[in-house]
Amino acid sequence: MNKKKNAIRIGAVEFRNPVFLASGPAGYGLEYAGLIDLPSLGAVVTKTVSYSPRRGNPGRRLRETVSGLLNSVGLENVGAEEYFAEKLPPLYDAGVKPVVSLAAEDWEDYRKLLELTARQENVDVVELNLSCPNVERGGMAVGVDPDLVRRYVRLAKDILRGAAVLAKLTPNVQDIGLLALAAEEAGADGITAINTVLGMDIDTDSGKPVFHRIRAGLSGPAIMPVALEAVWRIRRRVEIPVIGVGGISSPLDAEKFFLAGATAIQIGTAIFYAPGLPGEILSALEERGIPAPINLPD
Amino acid sequence: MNKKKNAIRIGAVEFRNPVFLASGPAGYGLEYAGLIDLPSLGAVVTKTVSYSPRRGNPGRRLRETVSGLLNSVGLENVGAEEYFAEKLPPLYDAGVKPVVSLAAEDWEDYRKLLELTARQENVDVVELNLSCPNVERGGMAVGVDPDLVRRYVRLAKDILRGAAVLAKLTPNVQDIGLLALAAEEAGADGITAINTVLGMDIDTDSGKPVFHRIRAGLSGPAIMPVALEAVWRIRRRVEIPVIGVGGISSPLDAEKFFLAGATAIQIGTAIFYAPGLPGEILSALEERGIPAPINLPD
Amino acid sequence: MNRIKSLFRARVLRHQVLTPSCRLVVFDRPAGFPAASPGHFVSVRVSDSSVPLLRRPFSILDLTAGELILLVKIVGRGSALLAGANPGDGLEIGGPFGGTVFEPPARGKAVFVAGGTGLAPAVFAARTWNKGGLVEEIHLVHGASTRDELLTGFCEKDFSHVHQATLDGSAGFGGDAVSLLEKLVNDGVVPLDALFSCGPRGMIRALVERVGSRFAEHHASLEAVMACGVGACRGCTVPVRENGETLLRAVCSDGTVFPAGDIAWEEWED
Amino acid sequence: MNRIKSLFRARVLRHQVLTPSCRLVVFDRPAGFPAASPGHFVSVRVSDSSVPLLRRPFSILDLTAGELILLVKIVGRGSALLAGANPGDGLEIGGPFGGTVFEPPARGKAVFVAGGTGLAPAVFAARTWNKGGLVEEIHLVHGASTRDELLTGFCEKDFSHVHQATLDGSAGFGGDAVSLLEKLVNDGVVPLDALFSCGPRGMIRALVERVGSRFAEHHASLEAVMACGVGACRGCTVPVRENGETLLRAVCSDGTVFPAGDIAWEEWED
Ligand SMILES: Cc1cc2nc3c(=O)[nH]c(=O)nc-3n(C[C@H](O)[C@H](O)[C@H](O)COP(=O)(O)OP(=O)(O)OC[C@H]3O[C@@H](n4cnc5c(N)ncnc54)[C@H](O)[C@@H]3O)c2cc1C
Ligand SMILES: Cc1cc2nc3c(=O)[nH]c(=O)nc-3n(C[C@H](O)[C@H](O)[C@H](O)COP(=O)(O)OP(=O)(O)OC[C@H]3O[C@@H](n4cnc5c(N)ncnc54)[C@H](O)[C@@H]3O)c2cc1C
Ligand SMILES: Cc1cc2nc3c(=O)[nH]c(=O)nc-3n(C[C@H](O)[C@H](O)[C@H](O)COP(=O)(O)O)c2cc1C
Ligand SMILES: Cc1cc2nc3c(=O)[nH]c(=O)nc-3n(C[C@H](O)[C@H](O)[C@H](O)COP(=O)(O)O)c2cc1C
Ligand code: FES
Ligand code: FES
Repeated sequence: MNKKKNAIRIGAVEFRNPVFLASGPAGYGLEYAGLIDLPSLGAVVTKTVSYSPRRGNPGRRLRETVSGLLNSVGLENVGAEEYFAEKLPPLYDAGVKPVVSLAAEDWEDYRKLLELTARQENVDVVELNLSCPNVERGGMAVGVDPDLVRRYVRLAKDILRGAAVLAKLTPNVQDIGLLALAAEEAGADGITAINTVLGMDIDTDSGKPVFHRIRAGLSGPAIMPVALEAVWRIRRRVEIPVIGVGGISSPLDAEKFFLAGATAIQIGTAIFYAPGLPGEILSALEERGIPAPINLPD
Repeated sequence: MNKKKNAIRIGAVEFRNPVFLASGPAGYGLEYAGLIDLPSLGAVVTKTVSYSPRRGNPGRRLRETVSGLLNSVGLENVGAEEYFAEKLPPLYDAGVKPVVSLAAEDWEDYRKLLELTARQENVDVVELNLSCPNVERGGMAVGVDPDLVRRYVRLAKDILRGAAVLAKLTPNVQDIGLLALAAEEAGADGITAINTVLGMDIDTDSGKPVFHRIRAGLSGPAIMPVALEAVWRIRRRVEIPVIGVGGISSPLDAEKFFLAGATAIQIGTAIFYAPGLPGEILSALEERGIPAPINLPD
Repeated sequence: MNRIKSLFRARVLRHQVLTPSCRLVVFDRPAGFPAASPGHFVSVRVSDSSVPLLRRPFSILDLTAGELILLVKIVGRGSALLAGANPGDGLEIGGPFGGTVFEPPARGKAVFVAGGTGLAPAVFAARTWNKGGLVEEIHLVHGASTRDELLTGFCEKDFSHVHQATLDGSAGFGGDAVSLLEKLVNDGVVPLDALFSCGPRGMIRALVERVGSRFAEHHASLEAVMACGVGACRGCTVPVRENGETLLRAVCSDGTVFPAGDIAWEEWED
Repeated sequence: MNRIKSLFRARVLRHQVLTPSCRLVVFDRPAGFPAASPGHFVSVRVSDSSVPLLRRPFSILDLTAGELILLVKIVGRGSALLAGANPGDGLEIGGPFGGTVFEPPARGKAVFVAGGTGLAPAVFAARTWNKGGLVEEIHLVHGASTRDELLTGFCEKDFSHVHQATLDGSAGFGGDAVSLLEKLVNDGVVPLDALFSCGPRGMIRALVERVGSRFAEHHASLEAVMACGVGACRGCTVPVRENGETLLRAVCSDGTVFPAGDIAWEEWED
């Protein structure tokens, strides 16, 4: 078996294959070690970290919908310092390829976060989460504005000299292609799409919104057609690699994203109920190779 | 049993209850006569008609997704003239309350359509479909632009003197609340939300997009949390009634839309697999009344 | 208003396994279930969840005083759920649906070409017409990939002649049903009055292009993905030529049976 | 890297119906399934579709050389699917999960208060500790709404004393389990060394507020909606006071067992 057959490249970084875990569901990575063969994956995007630790949102954080999941975790994380000291090194030790996900909060914290990241050895690829719907500042507020996307991506490229920078975008806009273009113009090495879709639920027993922050982010199989459309659209707007994420729940789904033009895919919600899925997708790719993208205009 | 208990009012129009069929899935209405007790409903919104007949889209028009349905019917319709002559009168004869759904195409056709509509007796409520994702002109292109929404609604109010005008909006924007506000400012009597969510699918056998127009509109249980969020948001932005539609597939779902502040609800995709649902929702309302909206700020 | 009730709860009585992938599912005919004709179909809610979402259309294979019989080939989740329903289970069924049906042949002689489960309407036609004394000679040309997939053992008596083809030649004629029919026509074995076909689109198209014109008439029962089943949603359209125009017709309510020669194959993308 | 495998396929061996809504589901213990302690749980994929989406967490009621036993109360679709799995069916199971467990009481005397299916970890604790000779006196206080819902007939022998309560007074003490415990404490019937509780949040809170302080220690096994079950997603957090701070702890990996007195009830919205 040719080990390099399915290797891919984003910026200057090579990944052993194009099957990643999405940021968030898999935590810092090793929590899933008993359930998923992490070193076999192209990468594990770790849960987004911010400069300072974040407590995340109070109240309920999860709610199932029909074939979907609403979450309002709110970027709970240990903060970048503890992350780089405690969470990241064991991943390298375990032979897992990490992608570091960074939260864009306000400009100053963001700069400090980038500077801290730049001082780490080994961090050769980061994903900028410009799209979390579950926080007050930063997050989606950045990801909906092309100018802000440009500024945030540019600062990352400036400070993280040499590292590949992925911009993770939100679908809660009229044209995600515009945001992708802005990221590309600012030097992004790849686009990750999509983050969760804005949604909400109401508890009919209590007669109140389920979540403290009322809105939450929808993920899972329910949103797959939305994510696929986003990847198709972005692919036809930018030259840089697109990493597809959103509702992938079968090897056939993965195939669709490659056909739409994704260079790699990420699996999020599906690992909750089907931890075997990444392995199944890898086997399918091993057997048939990465499907060539469809060559059609928008 | 108090027959009027669940009556609602939108503009000057009274409906016997707040359970409607959504535009499109039920066609011109009577096709469903054997499956749904149509006169028992608050209203049937008939499939959108345009000034001239439309052939609709070639190729595949339907595709199931996980708990959802993509459609690319493309506003096939017999044209307003035949509609008013042939399709609408039998609804009145059958005791069904129709809401006439009109397609906003280009400005001149739109004006002619409104003038033709204004000449009809009995048409006391129309829904402007400003949001179909499956057509080249009009449709969603209008519904994403507050200025166009304002112009289109105003023209309808001007020409259809006295009739209640509902503006049906698309969720494929950053803030549907802004569009609702524009419609209200222009004199709309109600907002219908949401039309389908943009999505796509790829056929892995043929290795091509499923639909001729590539993109299609996603409906069904998968999108319910998105529709609920839209209704919640619009309710807190405008004073006029909001009619909730999108993925409603159980009496509990319906309850959530009323709690979010909907004055009425529409059922679309669910009638394909559960034609009994409207009746179940009516029974639940009959028993427990219309749930009072949650009184919480945005 | 058309007040004919068309939504029922039907109880599974029994199954009959025909091939590894096909079985007959026999329902108790629900009270009030209307009469039906060959080409009519029902749509079955196969799951009580939204996966799969849509009801699934199945042609009526037979409708007797007490029973409603479907022929189910397992091709995906929906058909597997239906095929797996246990005796005693109640399923929601809509129908009978369909606007046009197979009409008995004017001169009493009919040839059916059935690909796979396209056999269902053929059997229903044969039984209905035999019962009514409406047909004197009725041929069935039935093709399958291999001997194991031939649908036999429950309907031979319904036809005056059964001609079988397998792609791998493991039984009957070696080749597809269309080639077999060609041969039967060339050999003068079948009457050329009326051809009735049902099965995959590709088969019907090949029939039209290769032998259809040899018959005085050719009626085809088509399939398309359906949502409503009653002509409302316009989701199941196929292009059909009528009076020089190509119109998009709904398979569920304008069909399922169309004059095969009128189908605008070149415009029928899928 | 922690390479303990925690994903298995488990075959249902049999069921035992306990009450109209509750049953024991007995699985063949999968090869390689690790040892577990009271308070550990498994998460079960109850459907092969995405409805319901998430696996469902269930406490381990017993784990023997050959069997894994769950106590399942039917409250919705997921639990109904699990309760309806047939002997022979194989289900995907993750586990054993959980960071903290019920530790045997230092002085060998324990009181368990179990609301509803909170009985499962209590039974597992009793069996484990009895087997290990780690406990000499072990009380069970078990409440249900009515006599029919009392979970009896399979675990009385595991406890030295069983105290039952029904809300409607149809069996045992008339009232809830908390009130019964209050009475038992007041009457000096139960030892005050160690209280262990599992059940609905409201019950545990009432225990803490009304009788918890009478015990030397009180450990509670909590429930929360879970997605990953392994501490990754941070979806199942509860507010717990530690060193003067209120931290959000994951029930699945920081729990399921917490010092009951440390739970910050006033901050626990749901
Ligand atoms: C009028 C009509 C009569 C039919 N009669 C029979 C019959 O007698 N016996 C029989 O076995 N099959 C019959 N079919 C086909 C049957 O409906 C499909 O095989 C079934 O819907 C597939 O469902 P699935 O979930 O198992 O497969 P899927 O996994 O959903 O798909 C497998 C294939 O079935 C097709 N399909 C899916 N959904 C539909 C739908 N709503 N309508 C039509 N096709 C669909 C897909 O395009 C795909 O090619 C008929 C179809 C039509 C339209
Ligand atoms: C650590 C733990 C141990 C448990 N042990 C048992 C046990 O031994 N026996 C038993 O019968 N039940 C136990 N439960 C509860 C059991 O998980 C729920 O009853 C079950 O998940 C409900 O699923 P459903 O689809 O039937 O109900 P639903 O219709 O989904 O919901 C019914 C109720 O169950 C809750 N629920 C739904 N999904 C989850 C989830 N993923 N995690 C937790 N709660 C959920 C909902 O909040 C709701 O109140 C335990 C829960 C946890 C967290
Ligand atoms: C519980 C949960 C937590 C998440 N946390 C993050 C996060 O920290 N950073 C991020 O960029 N995306 C986060 N996401 C979004 C996912 O990475 C992914 O973009 C989204 O869920 C769609 O993919 P899926 O449907 O495969 O889950 C989270 C998703 C879930 C369900
Ligand atoms: C097959 C189909 C056809 C539709 N046609 C129309 C239409 O003609 N006009 C319109 O305003 N909306 C149309 N819609 C959108 C629905 O009215 C509704 O807004 C949407 O499907 C979401 O609701 P649902 O999830 O309950 O279906 C159509 C939807 C479907 C599935
Ligand atoms: S399935 Fe709806 S028109 Fe045919
Ligand atoms: S369920 Fe994911 S952290 Fe507990």
